[in-house]
Amino acid sequence: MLTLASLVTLALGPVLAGPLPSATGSREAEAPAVLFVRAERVYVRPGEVIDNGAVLVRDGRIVAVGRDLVAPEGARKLSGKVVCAGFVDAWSSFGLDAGSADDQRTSPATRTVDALNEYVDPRLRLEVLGAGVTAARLNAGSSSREGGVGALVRNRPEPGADAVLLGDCCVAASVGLTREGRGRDVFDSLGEVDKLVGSIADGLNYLRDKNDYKVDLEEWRKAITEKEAELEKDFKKAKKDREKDEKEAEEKGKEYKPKKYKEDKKPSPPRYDEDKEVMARVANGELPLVVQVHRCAELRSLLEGTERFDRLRLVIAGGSEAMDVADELAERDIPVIVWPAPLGRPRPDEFEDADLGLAGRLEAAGVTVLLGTGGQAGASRDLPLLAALAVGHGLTRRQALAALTTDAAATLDVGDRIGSLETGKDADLLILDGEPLASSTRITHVISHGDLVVGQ
Amino acid sequence: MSTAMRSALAAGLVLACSAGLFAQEEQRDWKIFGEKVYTATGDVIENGTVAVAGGKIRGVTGGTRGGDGKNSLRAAAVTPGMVDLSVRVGAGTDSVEQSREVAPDMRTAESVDVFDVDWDVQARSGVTTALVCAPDFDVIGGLGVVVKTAGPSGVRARTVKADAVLRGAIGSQPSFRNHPAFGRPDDFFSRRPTTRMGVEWELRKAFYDAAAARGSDERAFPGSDELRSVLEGTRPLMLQTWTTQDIRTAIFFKEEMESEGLGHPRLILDAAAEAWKEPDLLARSGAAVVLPPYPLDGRTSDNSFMTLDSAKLVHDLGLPLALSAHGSGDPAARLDRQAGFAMRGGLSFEAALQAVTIAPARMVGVDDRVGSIEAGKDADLVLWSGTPFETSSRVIGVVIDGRLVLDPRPTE
Amino acid sequence: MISTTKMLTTGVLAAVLAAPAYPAPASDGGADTYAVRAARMLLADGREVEDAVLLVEGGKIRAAGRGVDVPAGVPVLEHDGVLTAGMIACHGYSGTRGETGDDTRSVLAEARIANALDLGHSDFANALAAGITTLVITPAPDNLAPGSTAVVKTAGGTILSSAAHLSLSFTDDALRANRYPTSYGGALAELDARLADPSGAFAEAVAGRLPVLFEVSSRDETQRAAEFATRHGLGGALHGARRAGEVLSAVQQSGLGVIVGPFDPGTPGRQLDSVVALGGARVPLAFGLDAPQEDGDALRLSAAMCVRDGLDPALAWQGLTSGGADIAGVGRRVGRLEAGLDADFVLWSGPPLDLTSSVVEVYVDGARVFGGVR
Amino acid sequence: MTTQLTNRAVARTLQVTLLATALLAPAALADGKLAIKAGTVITEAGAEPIENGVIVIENGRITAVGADAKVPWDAKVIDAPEMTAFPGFVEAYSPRGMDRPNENIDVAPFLDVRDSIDPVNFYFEDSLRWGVTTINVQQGPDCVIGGQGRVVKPYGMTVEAMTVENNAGIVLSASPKRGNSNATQAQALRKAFTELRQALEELVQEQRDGDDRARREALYQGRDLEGEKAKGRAMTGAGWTVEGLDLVPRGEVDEKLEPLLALVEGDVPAFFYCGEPMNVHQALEIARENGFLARTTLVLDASCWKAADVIAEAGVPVVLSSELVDRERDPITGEEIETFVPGVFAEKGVPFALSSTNASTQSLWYQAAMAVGLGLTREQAIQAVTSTPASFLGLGKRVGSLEVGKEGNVVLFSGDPLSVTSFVERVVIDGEDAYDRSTDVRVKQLLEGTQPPGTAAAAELDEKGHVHDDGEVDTKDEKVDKGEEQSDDDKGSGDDDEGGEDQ
Repeated sequence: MLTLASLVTLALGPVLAGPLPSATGSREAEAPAVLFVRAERVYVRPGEVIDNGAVLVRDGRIVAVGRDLVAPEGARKLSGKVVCAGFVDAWSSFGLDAGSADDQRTSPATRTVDALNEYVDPRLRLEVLGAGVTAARLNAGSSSREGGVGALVRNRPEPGADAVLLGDCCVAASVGLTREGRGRDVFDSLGEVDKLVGSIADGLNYLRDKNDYKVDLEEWRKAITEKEAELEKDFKKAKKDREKDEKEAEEKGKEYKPKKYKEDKKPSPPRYDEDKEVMARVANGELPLVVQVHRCAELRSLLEGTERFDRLRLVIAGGSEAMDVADELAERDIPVIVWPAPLGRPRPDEFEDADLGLAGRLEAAGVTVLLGTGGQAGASRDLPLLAALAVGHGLTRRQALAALTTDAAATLDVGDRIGSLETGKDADLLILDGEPLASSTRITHVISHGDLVVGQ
Repeated sequence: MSTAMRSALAAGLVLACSAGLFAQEEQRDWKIFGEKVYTATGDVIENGTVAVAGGKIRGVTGGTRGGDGKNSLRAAAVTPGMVDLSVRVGAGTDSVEQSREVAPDMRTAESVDVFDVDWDVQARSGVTTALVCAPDFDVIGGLGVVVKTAGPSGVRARTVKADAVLRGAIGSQPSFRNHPAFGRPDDFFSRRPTTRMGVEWELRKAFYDAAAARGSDERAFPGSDELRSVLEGTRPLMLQTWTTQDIRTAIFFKEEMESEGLGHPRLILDAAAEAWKEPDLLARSGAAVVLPPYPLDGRTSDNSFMTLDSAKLVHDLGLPLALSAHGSGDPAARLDRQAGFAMRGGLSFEAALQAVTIAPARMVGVDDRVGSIEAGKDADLVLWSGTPFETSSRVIGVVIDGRLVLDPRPTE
Repeated sequence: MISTTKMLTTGVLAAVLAAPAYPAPASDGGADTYAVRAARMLLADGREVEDAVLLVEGGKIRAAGRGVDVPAGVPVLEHDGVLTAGMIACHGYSGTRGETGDDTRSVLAEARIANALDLGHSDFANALAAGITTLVITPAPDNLAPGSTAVVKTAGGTILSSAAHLSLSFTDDALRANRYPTSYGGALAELDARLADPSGAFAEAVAGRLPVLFEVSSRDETQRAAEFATRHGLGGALHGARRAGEVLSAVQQSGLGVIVGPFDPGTPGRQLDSVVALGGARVPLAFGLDAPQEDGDALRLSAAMCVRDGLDPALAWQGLTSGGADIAGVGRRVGRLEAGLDADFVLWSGPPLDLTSSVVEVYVDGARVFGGVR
Repeated sequence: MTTQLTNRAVARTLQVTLLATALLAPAALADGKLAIKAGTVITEAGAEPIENGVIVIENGRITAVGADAKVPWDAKVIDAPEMTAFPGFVEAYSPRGMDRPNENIDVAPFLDVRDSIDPVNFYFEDSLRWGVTTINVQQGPDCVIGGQGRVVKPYGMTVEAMTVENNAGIVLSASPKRGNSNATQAQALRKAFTELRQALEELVQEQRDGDDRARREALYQGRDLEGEKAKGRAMTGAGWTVEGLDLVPRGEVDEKLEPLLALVEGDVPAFFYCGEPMNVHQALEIARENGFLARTTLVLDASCWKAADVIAEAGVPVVLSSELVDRERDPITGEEIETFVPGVFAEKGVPFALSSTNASTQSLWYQAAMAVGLGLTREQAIQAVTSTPASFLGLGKRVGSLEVGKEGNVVLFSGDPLSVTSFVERVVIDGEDAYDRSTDVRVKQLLEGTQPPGTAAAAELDEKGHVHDDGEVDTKDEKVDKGEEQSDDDKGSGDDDEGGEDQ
């Protein structure tokens, strides 16, 4: 098969290319189930480092982390200066079908997992993996007013069953974006905020109605069973009465009319609505709501509008002017996903005041900062560079690293799976020849779910 | 296979392929065995082996077995590399000088994009030599160039014959963008012909002016020399003529030049879809004919209708006949398929083979280098899985200037 | 020590107050002679010197390197970081307010963008903040010969060259359906004619006094331009050649340099590989910025992306400083920390190619024009 | 564009001729006997050709095949010693032959192509011309869930006369209908089945509540309860079932839902269209969840070869697009990569059928021949246009080969059916002499350009000289495109972000 053959050859392309850490094809990916990684510095989590430690990986999971571990028989031994958790792009579209990512007609029930493109060229995936980005948050309709349910997806050379870490890691929405060239229009954008708040409220009511229905139904059942028992009991009598009445009627030559039967109407359930089903989970805090919003006006009214939903877990994406509300964000513990890219001019209104210092200033104000590549296809590969740029503009290294690992994982509900090097977690980790995020540092190996996917 | 190879290179060794994919020393000596070797000019050689060295054909020997060394290739049949005179690849709108409707001095070679991926498609489909002309937005668009479809990444390095033909067009295409000037003309399209009559007039006027400029510098104009080279018969004039009235225009033009004693243009009628309509006129003109790709339902460009037996008809008139695929990448419409269609229309295999090899080579005067399997010619060869042009066989190997462009050997 | 720093600050303060539009050159500022001692100094050739001193006098560099002895009484400014020459961005439209050319005629060789610049425009402050002290301002490639480029400083309003290159566009942007030429062939014919019997800027170019900036895009355009340069023996640089690395032989033959970038996040690896290939073949490199469409920080980001994909950091740094200056024809004024050159330098918190490092202070003509919150 | 023009034009003419044949048809031995004596008889894929074979057809069915088959004394005889007899070709999926193949209602399983099939559509006449004798006409793929298709033969003046099998399946599309993205398309598909389920459950609930209330009323009124008897039938379904549906009279299920219910219960085949490989995953998942995977045939765009492994694993058959070779740009180098699609599926052992192109002259015989050229064995290729599609349509016992008991659909070729120089000379459908090339105006015109005077085709060709009918405009656009195309290619092959696009 001309091309089947060719694709294999192609997959090896980057190997020869050199610059990127050499890629191993799927063959090595199935390599030994046991990996033993030794490093001068093991970043268990930002701020928690084990010197001259090691990580033991078995069947895709981290089974031991510590200073005095010994490599078990037949374990594949790897070593480097630094080992840390793989990076998470909290705002990406890599591996997501482009049409679905930009779709403006999505609704909360739209599922990102239905739009994952399994057929992204393996070489492109390896480029991204080689840069250390092992997982990403993808969202269908990420710039639509009502985006769909987002997914936290592991980046694999050949996506398999384990690619999706969490099929519903959030719900996306956006307000005040420039759409079809229509820029700043305060009424439009505030209207969008109201709509969003409204649909959260709908979700909440839907939830209430469902609970109310459960209760009512229970009561009704109880009542009706009692009534029925009653009726059973009185049946003989009822039958007598009936015969009597029938006789009477006959004598009077009248036509017999049975007694009119009455009972309480059975309560009916709320109309099923797939979108409200999702918004109910959002309102109930089961799913974080990631809202792309930039300008101060929209930010304020969004915060105001959502204040009453005490369970809601709000996450801001973008937030160009988030500094104006930093205190409230910090106080309400609302994380902000910052896209630290140098933007030129002219630029869309909502980005007018965006600058690289945002991440640092938000951190200083006590806001949890996450980092992402703004849903720009392919940009995930450059996430570490953008993170470094943010550090260059005031973000602390520690928070930058946390943003790419622990904090991202925690915010998107996969903290128990990835984000740190702890026993029991999935083995998504990087081996580097220097400190993470230093531009001079090279990533020598990348391990995804226990498979050595980059490096020899 | 070759794609695989080349992609791998391109993806991997930027350095290597940057110096041109073919920069690195590679094998150019082959022993190519075919159960049948069709030379196109001589007779068919059973179990022939074509010896290739240094990019040239050294000779063919019959009754051989064929080896399986690292430099031997095998196939059911071997033919010369195919030649397409109307390939329409590598020269886009950016290659047409539309500020003039008559631009004989424009050299298409300057505009050819050798990196156009369609070249690779052409090469792999067995077309090894092609005439490139600018799209026909001008009445006289300039000078076409004959190039190899694969090789060093540079026009000059690929050129077989520069300025091989003067290209012109009759019919609706040179005029369709133009419009009469209403009020103040805001672009030069308002100064250009808007009808077939206008086009026809521009064509004749150009040559009369050129003839008048003979030997007088003040009457000379850009391209007058090129136009005169056509009148002197040293360079063929290739005209796009889809419909029968365009063919008439071309032939009457030729006859007018002759009767006026201005010269003897050598006509190549390109895209002559309706060549079948007026056989006598065509025969009288002795013009060479390049047929457009067979339109599966007869109807084709410029509202012309082409019949399946057109090729047979032109051939039976004794006129030089070439087929072309207009660069179609569709495996069902490439040049080998066109030969198949011609045979479906009644053309003999031998004639079909010549119509895609030696005949077009002769039309543009490159038959000394390509178009047949003869000792001393360029090693441009096509290897087939079965009888060439049969729907149920295909091109499995291609060699251009001795370089393996498509490898017939299994990849494993 | 304290006193020196103080007097320096006051000096510059004076300068700043003196000219609110843009800080004036040091000559009419206070601090005429001073020295900076930096923990590390990165030289143009990529060499790093520990504990080096830069001696500035009258806006010029008097000496730079290790063991430079500072005359008594000369204030010394300590910097616990890296000191480098200011960076140069070799392609862009800063200060043009979007008027980057006039496409009513295809040949405007004599037009000078230098004369149509707003040197006080905020574009320049933006570049300055990113450690860029010199910009090459280029006319847009919408004409065959859109005019000549200018080299300006990002502070002080100094125009280093008002005719740095003759810009020639080999892109299809220069081919319009409403004016001559509409074809590559026509374009070449026109340019060949202009050079056959050259006048004005063309004559300068032929004589080798004026380098040529070749605007190209695809590989065939790159090759066409390179061959044209070789044919006419023109010097200069290519810009926009995204895949120049794949037509390396033609580029090498022409002896032209290549202005690469800017590279946005997500740029196909193919384009970065091309830069790596050029570097590997030692083709002179410089980086373009295309400000204001791109932010000043995009310059370092672009270089960092190339380095990550395998470009020798030393080459990348040269491209951002000395190499760029040479390509812009101002290599004897800026781009190096050498005696006699303008004192345009940057104090970094760390290695400049490391994006985690930040710009602490920027000096142009010896005057501090950015930073100073110490 | 031009092509369609001609088609329509010529269609107009040939309606005339077709009409003629059709009117004769009944007379032409409606349930008579026909014997075909052919120089060569190819009974099915891979079978040894029979020299000087005889095919006897009685009452539309084949009653004898072989060199020594006896010709009934009263049979009409087609004597074709220089021709090759071949089974009629089978088109496994075709959204053609209708006035408009796509409905804009997203979910419309209640529609039936019967209402839009046009018996005198040029497509049928042309299919007949190239020996296609069985066609599964289905709604086009620009839908979420489309209507019901039917299998027809390209012969007969009414849909009923043409029909071989009605309710031949329902079309679903995993690739975005206009205005959708892959995500919203999948959402719409899932929603359709969720709503079906919801509706059924509600029905059952209402029924139950009603019955309970009735019982209580009876108690109250002192009536004796008459026993409940099941009114409907229990729901069967491999994916999911609604328990208690047997309580509901089938009549009460909304007729708009019925076809979908039938699908979930596995009563009708599904033809699931996938426009790109990623769609295959959604299609299979949805088919599996809703229990009709076993009845699903995937209709694939050429690019879907990439999903061949997944398809092989799911064990579903596929109808391939008419593009035998998938051509894609390498996302990194921009080079063109070609893949012979049927070859991939053959290698994976996935049963596949080929489709004819819109260009009539590249009908199934041509596709099969091309496929052989590109790497299939002759047997594989012939199967893919005869017996395999027949089995997809559940007609394996009726069409697809020349065997005793099967329908008398025979194509007579002038030579080897897969040779470029062969023509279809005669076509017999159900034992009726349906087509004879010697009387075919259209082919004569394509071959020699001759047109009988006064036919629409002739008229149109005469117009040719005159400027500015649609045709002319078309040709112009065509060329402009060509130009632009190429300059685009410069970009495409030059640099730009091929990589970016694909991510």
